[in-house]
Amino acid sequence: MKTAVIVFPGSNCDRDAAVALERVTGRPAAMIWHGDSALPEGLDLVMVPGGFSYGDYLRSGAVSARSPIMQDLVRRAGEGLPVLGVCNGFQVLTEAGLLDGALMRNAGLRFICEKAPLRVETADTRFTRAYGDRKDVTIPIAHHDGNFFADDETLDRLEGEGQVAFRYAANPNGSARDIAGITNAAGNVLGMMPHPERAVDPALGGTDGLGVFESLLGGRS
Amino acid sequence: MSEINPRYADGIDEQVALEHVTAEEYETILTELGRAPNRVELGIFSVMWSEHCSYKSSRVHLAKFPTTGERVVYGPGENAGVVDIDDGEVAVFKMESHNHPSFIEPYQGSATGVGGILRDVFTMGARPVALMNALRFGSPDHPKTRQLVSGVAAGIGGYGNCVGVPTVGGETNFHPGYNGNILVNAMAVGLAKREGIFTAAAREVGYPVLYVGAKTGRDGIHGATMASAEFGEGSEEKRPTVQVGDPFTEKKLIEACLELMTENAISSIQDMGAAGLTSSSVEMASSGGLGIELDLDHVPQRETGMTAYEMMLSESQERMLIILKPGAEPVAERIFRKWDLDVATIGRTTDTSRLVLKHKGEIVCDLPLDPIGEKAPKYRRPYTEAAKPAAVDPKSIADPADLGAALLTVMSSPDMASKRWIWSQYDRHVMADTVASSEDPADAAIVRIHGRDKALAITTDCTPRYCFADPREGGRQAVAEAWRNLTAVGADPIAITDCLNFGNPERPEIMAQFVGCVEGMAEACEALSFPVVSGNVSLYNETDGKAIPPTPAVGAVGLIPDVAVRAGYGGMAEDMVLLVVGETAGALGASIYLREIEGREEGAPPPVDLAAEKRNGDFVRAEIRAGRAKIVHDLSEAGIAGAVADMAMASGAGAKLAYSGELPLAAWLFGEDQARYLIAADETTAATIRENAIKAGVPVEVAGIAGGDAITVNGGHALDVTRLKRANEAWLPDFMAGGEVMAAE
Amino acid sequence: MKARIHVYLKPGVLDPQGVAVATSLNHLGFDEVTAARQGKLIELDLDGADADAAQARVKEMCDKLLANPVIESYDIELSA
Amino acid sequence: MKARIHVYLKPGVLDPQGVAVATSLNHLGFDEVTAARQGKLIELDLDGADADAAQARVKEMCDKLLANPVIESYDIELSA
Ligand SMILES: Nc1ncnc2c1ncn2[C@@H]1O[C@H](COP(=O)(O)OP(=O)(O)O)[C@@H](O)[C@H]1O
Ligand SMILES: [Mg+2]
Repeated sequence: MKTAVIVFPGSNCDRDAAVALERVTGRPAAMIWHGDSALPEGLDLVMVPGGFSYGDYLRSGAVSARSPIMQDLVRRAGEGLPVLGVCNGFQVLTEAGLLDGALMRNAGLRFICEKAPLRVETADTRFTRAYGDRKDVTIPIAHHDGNFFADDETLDRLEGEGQVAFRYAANPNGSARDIAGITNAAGNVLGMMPHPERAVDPALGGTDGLGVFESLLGGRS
Repeated sequence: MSEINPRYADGIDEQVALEHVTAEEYETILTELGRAPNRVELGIFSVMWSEHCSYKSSRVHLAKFPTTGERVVYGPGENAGVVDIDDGEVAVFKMESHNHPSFIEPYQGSATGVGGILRDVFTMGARPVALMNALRFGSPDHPKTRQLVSGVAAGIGGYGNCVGVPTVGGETNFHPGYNGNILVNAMAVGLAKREGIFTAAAREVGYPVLYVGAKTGRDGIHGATMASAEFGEGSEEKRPTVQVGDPFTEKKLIEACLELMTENAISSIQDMGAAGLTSSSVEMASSGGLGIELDLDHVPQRETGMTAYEMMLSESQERMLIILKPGAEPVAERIFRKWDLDVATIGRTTDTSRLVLKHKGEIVCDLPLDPIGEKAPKYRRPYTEAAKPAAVDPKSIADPADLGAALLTVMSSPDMASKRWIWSQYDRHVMADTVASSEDPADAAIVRIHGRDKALAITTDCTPRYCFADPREGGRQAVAEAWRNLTAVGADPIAITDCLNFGNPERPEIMAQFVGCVEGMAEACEALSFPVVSGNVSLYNETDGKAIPPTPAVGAVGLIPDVAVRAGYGGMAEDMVLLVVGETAGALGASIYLREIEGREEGAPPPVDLAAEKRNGDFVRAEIRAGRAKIVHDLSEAGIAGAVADMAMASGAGAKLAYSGELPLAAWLFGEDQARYLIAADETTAATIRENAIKAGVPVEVAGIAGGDAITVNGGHALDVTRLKRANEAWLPDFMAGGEVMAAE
Repeated sequence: MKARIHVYLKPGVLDPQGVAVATSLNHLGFDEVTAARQGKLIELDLDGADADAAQARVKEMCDKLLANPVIESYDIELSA
Repeated sequence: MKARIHVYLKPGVLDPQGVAVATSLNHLGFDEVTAARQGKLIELDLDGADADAAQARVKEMCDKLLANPVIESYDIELSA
């Protein structure tokens, strides 16, 4: 499986993402600079990593969403290329219009770094199928702007179409309807605030994030 | 009196001179120069001879620290200490204070403190991999405390999280002694290849001097200059003294510098910290025995009309000075442009041993470097040691009716309560190598070396109560506890950095605290083969003649050869035996128990027996390495009771403590005797550990058995673990919710 | 020319910062505060002197970058 | 009554957000933007109808909570 990680100035989970991808796929991920204009051909997954791209200035993800590589990413996502945005990556994908809603300041106004118990809301996506019957997983969160917002109509649609991939078991940040991660309508783009790439190594306390990557490989965890 | 005439030049008069340096120092300048300094030159002397840059009150005492050792690659004198961690790799670390700025503006002050200490580490070619922070706030009752806690935590998190370096641990105390002067000490740890280390000393003549990073503004220009006539035009508003940090620029600066470091382009490199362009250029040139010439017109500037004085004294953040190898300019420019950072060649090295500055075609400064650096003032300030307080006789302390209630009170007191409210704002896991951090039951943070099985153990420690009661003993204890913390997770302690926070050294009783602590630390470092490789001194932490408690914070680093073989204090389970390693004498002087339960802050601190410390620690480490001791906690504040409470809360299990010796129960439970550890192990393993201890001549005692839902003592005094945990977790959030606190940025 | 842009959260979008401001002010004894909202103030220095053209360009900047239409609205004031 | 408060960084204080906004607008082709500054916009709903009294109270709110006098300045607009 051929994967790539987009690197913005201020990305800081890019290496973590690459390590996780290599661990799961056995192949190093290509690191793609935000200023490039095109993604390589033949990719099976693009990951938009966490961090503070452009310092989160103005709005989290706003400036990165307008960088050159994103135009190609939007185009390729439209053609069905799987895209996984984690944390800041989720923010970038909403700002780029690939996913619905917006991520606002946490309701408690503070940065939160905690282990978050989650519910796998639908195992019927290409990012969650490896979880199978497993509903409860714990994946760490670390963000300041993870408070998912969309209007009621959009939320109803997301829920109705099975686009809510993960929910918080104990809402940490005020997200509408406890939403922690959503997919696009076509199901090839997932954005989530929790960091699955931080939960793939038993030595670091937990492997509940593996399912996201294994799902993409087509396996079961 | 000097013969030099005129005594003053460039519009400087006696008053302006005294705003910069002391009368005596001004005479020295006249003598050294043979003429009156101009304003730029006076400004340069003023910052270079400040306590902060020259260490004029502390230098003679810092020399007492042992600074060499088998693993020491670079000790004090570089931007950060460097120690060997095998396989051609080194760990690079240092701790620094940002006390005053954090009191004025807690968010930006603490944020820029983190930024500064990170630069000290990556300047040396190391990728920063961990941050720690040691915080001391005033009394929770003080009206400013809540806002300061909120701002400092948000600032540290705001900077570290954005830069993408995990903040893995630290410590937080509250005491009225810090009401007017909080302490914000930040430590950074980095990793590098041994042959990939960069230093600051200029080596060759005629090499280009490169300025990189953020533009220079009028940030934080020396307070002493505020009243000077140079700022004639312009309002108060034009002169912010607080620097604003830009972690995004810092992140880019880290990546760009580390990238350039792989290009064989850098001759030497230095961050611009306190006194910015002045101290970086002076230090680079003088440590290499060369001179340096800068053309300030080329300095990237954020504001218009900046004077030479302002540029040289600006403390704008996120800037570095690099001496390039000739011809390397294009590669440097390419890399810094790619990262959207300013880059400019602003001068070159010379063989004159002078600092020469040009601005708008004129020479605005021409100073010999020797007097600025080598000949900086060095004071042997007088000191008078206070009488040592008497030891507290454990038998004089009556047992309370309910020890369980006392334990609950102690564990939910401000110093002992969980600091989750603070550290949950820190990204502890970015970089994906954090094995143990604030949330984990371990006495030191553990950060795996990327791609390997080995790991660093990191801790910060200091017990200001002890230092106040007896500086020497307190200094020894701070080092001993740091060493014990590293040992308790199974690490080989390597070396320390420090941040020596004290009051006004011109007062003999304060100077005595400083000298006592330093000498005590030095003794402990010597005895434990635990050298000092870097550090920082922060003096004048006092308000209205009231000094802070002496606070020599110690930051320590150790090596765990195989991260799978380590210890923590979670996982205590039914029927495990609790062993106390080390001798319990019931030392309650200056203890948490005495303060929280008896309302007294008095008595001699626990004595530190360095030989016992070493023997007991080496024993425990060997038991961890042998795979027998897996659940280990060092005994420190609140003694056996505090450690059992921690283990119980981390494990969700109770413990039945039993004691039938001579000491009153409270002294046995809460005494803070040093050189001790608590180990929990199944019965068979515990028996082996016990036998081994006896064979090794290490005191060992069975303190009880794990089990149940409560902590009990001799069958009574039950304290439910769930209740304990709730109270321990609740104090800080409840305190913070008790008043209005705005989002800090 | 200068542009001053106010970026507001749309009605119906929960504003945690605004809520915190109101609560904190009430705590401090400012009981007359019944609600608060927090938005952004962006000031731009612009080359060129044609106000109409500038208005159109700044609107484009807002739509493309400065405001997120999912949650925010904005207004623009130009001055010489 | 309503109060609209603009909170600015004082001149000379580094404004990383403003710099990022200007750079990003330039990248997007808005070359006419020569500088940007970012501040806060706070809107308050207030009980009571006396504008002078309100002005004084809102000033007190700014000094006590809404602006950080070390790095920020502010202005206040009241409307009915
Ligand atoms: N308390 C101390 N113990 C050991 N070394 C110290 C101590 N204080 C300062 N040093 C050393 O003195 C040098 C100068 O320190 P400092 O001015 O704080 O560094 P920087 O210029 O990077 O801010 C450093 O090498 C530092 O490690
Ligand atoms: Mg330095």
